Amino acid sequence: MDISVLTFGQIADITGGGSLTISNINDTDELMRQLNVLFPPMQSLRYSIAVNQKIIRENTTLKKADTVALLPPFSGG
Amino acid sequence: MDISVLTFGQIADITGGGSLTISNINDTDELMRQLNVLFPPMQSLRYSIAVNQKIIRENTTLKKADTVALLPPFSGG
Amino acid sequence: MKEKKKRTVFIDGPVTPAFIADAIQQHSIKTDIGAHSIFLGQVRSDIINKQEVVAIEYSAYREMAEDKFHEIREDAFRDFSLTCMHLYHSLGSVKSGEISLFVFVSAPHRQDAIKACELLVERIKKEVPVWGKEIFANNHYQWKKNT
Amino acid sequence: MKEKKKRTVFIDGPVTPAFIADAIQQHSIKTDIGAHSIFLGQVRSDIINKQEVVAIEYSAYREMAEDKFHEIREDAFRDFSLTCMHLYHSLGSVKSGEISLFVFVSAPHRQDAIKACELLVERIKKEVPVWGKEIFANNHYQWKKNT
Repeated sequence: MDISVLTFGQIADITGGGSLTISNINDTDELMRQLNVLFPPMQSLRYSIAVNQKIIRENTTLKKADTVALLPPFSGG
Repeated sequence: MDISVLTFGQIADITGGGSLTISNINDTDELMRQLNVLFPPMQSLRYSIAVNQKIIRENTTLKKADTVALLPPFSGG
Repeated sequence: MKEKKKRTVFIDGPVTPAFIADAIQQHSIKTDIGAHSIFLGQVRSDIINKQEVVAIEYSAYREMAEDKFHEIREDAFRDFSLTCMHLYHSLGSVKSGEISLFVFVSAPHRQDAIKACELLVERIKKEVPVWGKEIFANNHYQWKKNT
Repeated sequence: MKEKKKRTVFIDGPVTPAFIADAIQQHSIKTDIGAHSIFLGQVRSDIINKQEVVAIEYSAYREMAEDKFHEIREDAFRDFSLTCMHLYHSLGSVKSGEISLFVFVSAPHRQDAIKACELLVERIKKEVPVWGKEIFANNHYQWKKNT
């Protein structure tokens, strides 16, 4: 299954833009493994994953219409 | 000894103005007794006494040049 | 950059939004500031015995009040890492809906600004000899009580 | 009088002192307000590796951020007695000395306004998906870290 992924901040710098499509993944653990292969600097980054705008704390199964976002530590204000 | 006394807020209403002179007093306890005689409503009022702009907590001897002020509870802001 | 000089706190009548904007604007050149914490006291039109407060008339024991503001100010500079601090209190008549107290604290970091501002407001209410006379629509009045 | 509708928090570029003055002015008709507590985040020109920060460029995960602002807002209305609350955050470039965050809380009594404002600032910094890119004079940049 292909999942489109939104990226922000430092992660968007690494992945080269605001969104990307990751293929052949069914859950967020698989997504993270793919990201580490495609973008090795991601391995040393701390970030959260939001699925449909909610931050998830453990491995989460993904459906095709899900909105996945990679969120580096917030620095607003 | 005559002492001039500054009054504020509700106390100025009772004494009829911003300052008054109280005669024949040597300390702040005597001042309070005189005030209670001259202005009976003062008996039921809560107020602080400042001598030279410092609030005093116990009976204080007065010198002629002292500035005495009667301060009802503050309500600034 | 600490401003420690004694300054006049009292202003005649209300603190206007334009005055506040100007005070904020003047801090854009102080680029070590990361946070401003501002408190504004606004005159509330309380209903007391069916009468509405239309204004508060402020008076002060001015010399003692200026000294006390100065002391409170010095204590805040000692206890927090602040860039600057401005305190303004109205004297005379301030209508309901208008502003009578303006506490403005600026610091490199937010915790210093926020904590100092909160403490300043509490101390000003409690320790500064200022009195508010609540004026009702029918021209009667009562002396305000702080809670 | 509680304002609970979802509103746009983000504004393009800095929050100006005139905008703040206007927001304050609009509250003079709400005469049940006794206290305003305001927090302003200002861009600091930190020196990092001998390079001065000249601006911060803000970006956000906008949909999620608006939802989070809404949630934080609702929580504050639930937990404190507030008359109204306005939150504004910059997107895009904000120069050092300019203001990027404006939290404005109004209440009948000061403790509600002050405590709510402090909590809102902490939650906004921690929970809202916004990122600041610190731009140096030589056009290099680094991603801001909140403390």
